[in-house]
Amino acid sequence: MSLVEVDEIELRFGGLVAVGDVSFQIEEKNVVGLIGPNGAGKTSMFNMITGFYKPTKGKIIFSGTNIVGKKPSKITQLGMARTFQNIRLFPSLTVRENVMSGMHSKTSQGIWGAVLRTAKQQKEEKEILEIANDCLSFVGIKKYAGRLAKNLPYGIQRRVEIARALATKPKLLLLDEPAAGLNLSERKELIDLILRIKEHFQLTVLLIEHDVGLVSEVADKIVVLDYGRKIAEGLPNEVLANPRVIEAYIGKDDD
Amino acid sequence: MKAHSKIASILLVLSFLFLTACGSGNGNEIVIGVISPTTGQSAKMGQDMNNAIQMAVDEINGKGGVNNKKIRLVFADDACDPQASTTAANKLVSENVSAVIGGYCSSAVLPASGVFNSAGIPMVVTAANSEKIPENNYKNIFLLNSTASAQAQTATNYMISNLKGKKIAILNDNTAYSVDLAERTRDAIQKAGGQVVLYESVDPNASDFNSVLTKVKSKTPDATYWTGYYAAGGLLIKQFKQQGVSGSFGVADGSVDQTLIKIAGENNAEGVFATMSPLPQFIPGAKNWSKDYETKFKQAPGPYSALSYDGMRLIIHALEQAKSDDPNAITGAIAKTKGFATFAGPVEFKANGTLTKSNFIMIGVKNGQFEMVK
Amino acid sequence: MNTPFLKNKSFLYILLFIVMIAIPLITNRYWTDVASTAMFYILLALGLNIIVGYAGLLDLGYSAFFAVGSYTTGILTTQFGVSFWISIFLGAIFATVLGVLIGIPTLRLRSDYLAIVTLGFGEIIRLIANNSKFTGGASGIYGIPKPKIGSFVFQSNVLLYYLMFIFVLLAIFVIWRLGNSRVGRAWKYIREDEDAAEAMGVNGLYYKLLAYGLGAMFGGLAGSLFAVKMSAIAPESFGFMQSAMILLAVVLGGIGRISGVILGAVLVILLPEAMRSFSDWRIFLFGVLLVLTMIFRPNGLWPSKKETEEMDDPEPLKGGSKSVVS
Amino acid sequence: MDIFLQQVINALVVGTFYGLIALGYSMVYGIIRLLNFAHGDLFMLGAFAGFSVLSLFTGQVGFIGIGLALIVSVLVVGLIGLGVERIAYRPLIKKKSPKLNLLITAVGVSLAIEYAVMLSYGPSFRVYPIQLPNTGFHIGDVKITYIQLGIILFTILIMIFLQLFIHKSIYGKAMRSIAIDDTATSLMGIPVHRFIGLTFFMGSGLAAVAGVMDGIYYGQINFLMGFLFGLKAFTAAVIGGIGSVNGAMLGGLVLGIVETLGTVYVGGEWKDVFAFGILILFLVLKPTGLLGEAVNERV
Repeated sequence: MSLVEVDEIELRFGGLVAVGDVSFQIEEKNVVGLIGPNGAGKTSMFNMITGFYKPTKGKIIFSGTNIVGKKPSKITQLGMARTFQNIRLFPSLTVRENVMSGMHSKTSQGIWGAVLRTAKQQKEEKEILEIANDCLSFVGIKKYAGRLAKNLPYGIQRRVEIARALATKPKLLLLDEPAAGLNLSERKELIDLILRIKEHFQLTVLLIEHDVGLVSEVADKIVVLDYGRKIAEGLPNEVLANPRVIEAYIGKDDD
Repeated sequence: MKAHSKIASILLVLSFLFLTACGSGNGNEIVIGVISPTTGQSAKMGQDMNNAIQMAVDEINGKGGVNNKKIRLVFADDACDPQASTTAANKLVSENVSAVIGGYCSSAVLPASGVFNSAGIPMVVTAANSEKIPENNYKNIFLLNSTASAQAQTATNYMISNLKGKKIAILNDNTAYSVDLAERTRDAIQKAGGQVVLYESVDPNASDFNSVLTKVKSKTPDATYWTGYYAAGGLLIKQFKQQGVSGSFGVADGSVDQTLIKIAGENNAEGVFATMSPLPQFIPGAKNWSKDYETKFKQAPGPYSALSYDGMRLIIHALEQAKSDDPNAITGAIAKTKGFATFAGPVEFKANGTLTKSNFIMIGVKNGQFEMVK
Repeated sequence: MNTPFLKNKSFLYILLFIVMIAIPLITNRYWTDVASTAMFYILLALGLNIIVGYAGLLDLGYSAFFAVGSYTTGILTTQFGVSFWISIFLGAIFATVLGVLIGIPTLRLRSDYLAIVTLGFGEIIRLIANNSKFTGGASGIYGIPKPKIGSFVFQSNVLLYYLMFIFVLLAIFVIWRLGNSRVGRAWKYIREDEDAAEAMGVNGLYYKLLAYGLGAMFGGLAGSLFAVKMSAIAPESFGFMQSAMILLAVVLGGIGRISGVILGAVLVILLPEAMRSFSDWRIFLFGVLLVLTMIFRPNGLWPSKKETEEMDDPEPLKGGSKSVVS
Repeated sequence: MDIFLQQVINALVVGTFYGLIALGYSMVYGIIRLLNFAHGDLFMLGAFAGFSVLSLFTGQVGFIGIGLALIVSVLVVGLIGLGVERIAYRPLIKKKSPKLNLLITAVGVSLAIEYAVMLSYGPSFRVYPIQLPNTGFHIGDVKITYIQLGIILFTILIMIFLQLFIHKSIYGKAMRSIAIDDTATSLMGIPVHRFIGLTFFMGSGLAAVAGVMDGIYYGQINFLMGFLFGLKAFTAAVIGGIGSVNGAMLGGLVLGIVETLGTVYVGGEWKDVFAFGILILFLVLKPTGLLGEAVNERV
């Protein structure tokens, strides 16, 4: 059964077609890799699924609902969580506060609860804190919980972002180039982490990556975009052997 | 560490401030409060008033003071702002002043007069003259300047009788003083059988009044009367002449300042008429006083210097009459003033604290100077 | 090392509280008046802090809400004989409604546009107050009665000071609790990065509106108190300068933090009183202070919170290259 | 009808001033996305710089005096504009401070400039030491003075020069590429900060020109004159489409006409309500203005 169905999606900026007529599915509890050379439309695709861009045509069905035109916050509430290509943390808040944001969509207290400190509110606050701590422990950065996000090294910031996404208790986790800027050992740890997440939370993961090697190590399925079109889809080793894919990558390098 | 040392230092500053705040006059002097704008846009007016008040006090102290006591002045800046004005008023009350003099902007005098009223301290207002001040019916607030209705009447008489005007345009600058005067002038003109062909407010911070003046021009008025201040007034006169609007142009006391003529340009300002409370230079008996003032302060007296000087003399007179510096006694003595001589003629007050007789005069611009109109 | 420090701090807060209570008793009318002005500035600054400090929205027309509160109380108590307590309640509601009405179309705008729109809006409110009959026009409203409970009238400055003090304590309590809740965190997420907040499920527009409405409400409350303290109100008190001074109070002490905002408000009121002879320099210095604060201490004068290291999971992590989150 | 035409002439002159100030607003915003709140105060500084120059002359001031006042004012205010960018804005831009901090800084700069002028020239109105004649010519019943004509023609000249400069020189290209991506532009070897500085200098200089012309035309200046004018100019920039040179001029004229018509048909006291009302309407309904291009915000 598929969790996400992308159906003939198109995105135009003025006259420029960034993504054209792309369809694919993400099966539940799979890790799907979305790859392609620079400018292939990966991030645009990603931003459409998460609601940051509105596609000019097509449908995106997420667990039975068409999410085209919905606000990102609404889509997150439906069970989708994302990270950003160029890390978007809340810089002057602590790591713990950063991760607590994930629980926002799963809780409901408003002004009255906050001012009167009702029993229900206190219970929620406790829960938020617990989950945040759990997520921090899971990605292995509990130690940094009291530090400000902006003062941490890049590798740690990446993990904070993943912990924050996990705290939304998503059905689908979208990672936007999580390996960008990481060194070799950090990259290895990241692969471990993605596999652990999949196993532990029984999650579906959509992974955008430039690093084809990394994707082939973790993905169950790969979708390849080039110039905004889908040029291949299938098992990692099949796709990577596909001549069109090789041409897209090598042809690009020759430019 | 840092946080609590910070709080400690705040406490230190606070306690220091309170210490400096204490300390008041001793029994050998009479403390009089002066409230006027010495900062902000009207700072010059306030300084002119303060100088004249100081001059009156220096004179009496030179003669040994009043009731065998010297007078000491305490100055407070109201910055022509209602909020700063209440603080200033409370400051004077804290200094145990016997009486208060000053008050330039009506909007600042209004809240301050409430503070003085509740403290039972008499106040002689020497410039502000909005009708709203007496409407509060405070028994201890006295207005030495005639109020708007008196000025409106003077202006109306001049425009209808002297200029033989029928169609009058009235412009105001949308401040409390100006609107009040404009409304009263409109009513007075209609009562006198004149026709108000245009009644408009302009934004005093703008510099282009051509659109309003084109409107005025289309009504072909016999006279146009401006009730706002001199800065916008000068521009209005200039653009009035540029557009060639019919009839004469007149201004109220807020615009009587040499700068008005400079902004308008001498040629344009020629023949502009004005209603004004008596300036020393127009009063034969005040010529020497003006000279003394200039020697003392190295500048000519301002529009409200003479009134402020007279106001201080009035308070001194009341102190002599009451033979006491008790605020209530002073209030009583001022209220009972009969025929007290001032530059503008004898003064006495109605029950609401305004003058019994208007002191407004007509002046006009001739050869780049304001002169008495015969 | 934490405990004695904490004790010391709360001791100082209690001391501060006692001093605040004692001010009218140990000083004269003048300082009580200054302290009352400081109180109501604290209230205004706390309210604006919700908008600027928590939600990160620059509002340059905050005095509009303050005007709505003032005029509601002024008009209702003088012309309709309504009790102050009802008028302050209505004033707060009107201000909130106005805040929401203005917020719905404008809060979608980019932050810099919002600043100018709020500035223009503040001027519009001032001009309406200045040009309309029902607001008393340019001369405003005077003779506003003091509040009373039964036959007990808050006649003196001292009683009004305590009344304001109570409101300030209430505001601190409410805003502090809000700031440390799910709502308060949502505001801070929006301030830090609106897109990321949206990605975490925070409905940006809703929380911005909430901040705007609540900030407006406190502005309205402060306005009502201002009206009874002054007994006369005029449009001059609600211009851009007023908005700028409140903003300075929020920024100077420590934007986003209650203790900092209170310090800022007290400084903004106290400094000019302490340096009366420099008063022409006041606004110039305030302008320079704003610039210097932003360049050298963007988090204000109040000391920042210390970051803490926590013990946990043995698995050590090797950090990569250090970078700044953009 | 004649009255209406006369009002259109009135509107044109006011609109010219708004447009000139709006140009600088637009240029600075176009390049670094900073709303230079202090821009109106640079206009005021220009008026005061011109005042100081003209005060040096004794007797009748001719065209040489006016020319000198314009040149000195442009240089002085241009340099002050540069200085403001260097001292107040650049440290924050370099630190990548939040936009909120930049805006607050701009408010601070504005207050500091206004009150620095108040401290040095005093709070009251100053009279421009030059009086130009009221003479002009009539078209039907409509009167146009030579000064009005001069102001409009001079502004058209400036506009033509700006158009040529932006479209025919490297500056225009550099400016647009900085607006799109400053890091990439600097990687291409273009001295980004020098171009930003140049933009500030030109924007401030244009404001100074407007300031001197305002002083000569109206004859009276004050340290707070820039606040309202700055706001109006921003409104003009928004109406025309912020970032667009032609838009700024068009916006100025539209605003001038709206204000004048508001004065004629409703009343002078509501003029500013009209101006700010139209600002809010444009920002909400058509934030790109009449001639502006849509700006995509990067996610």
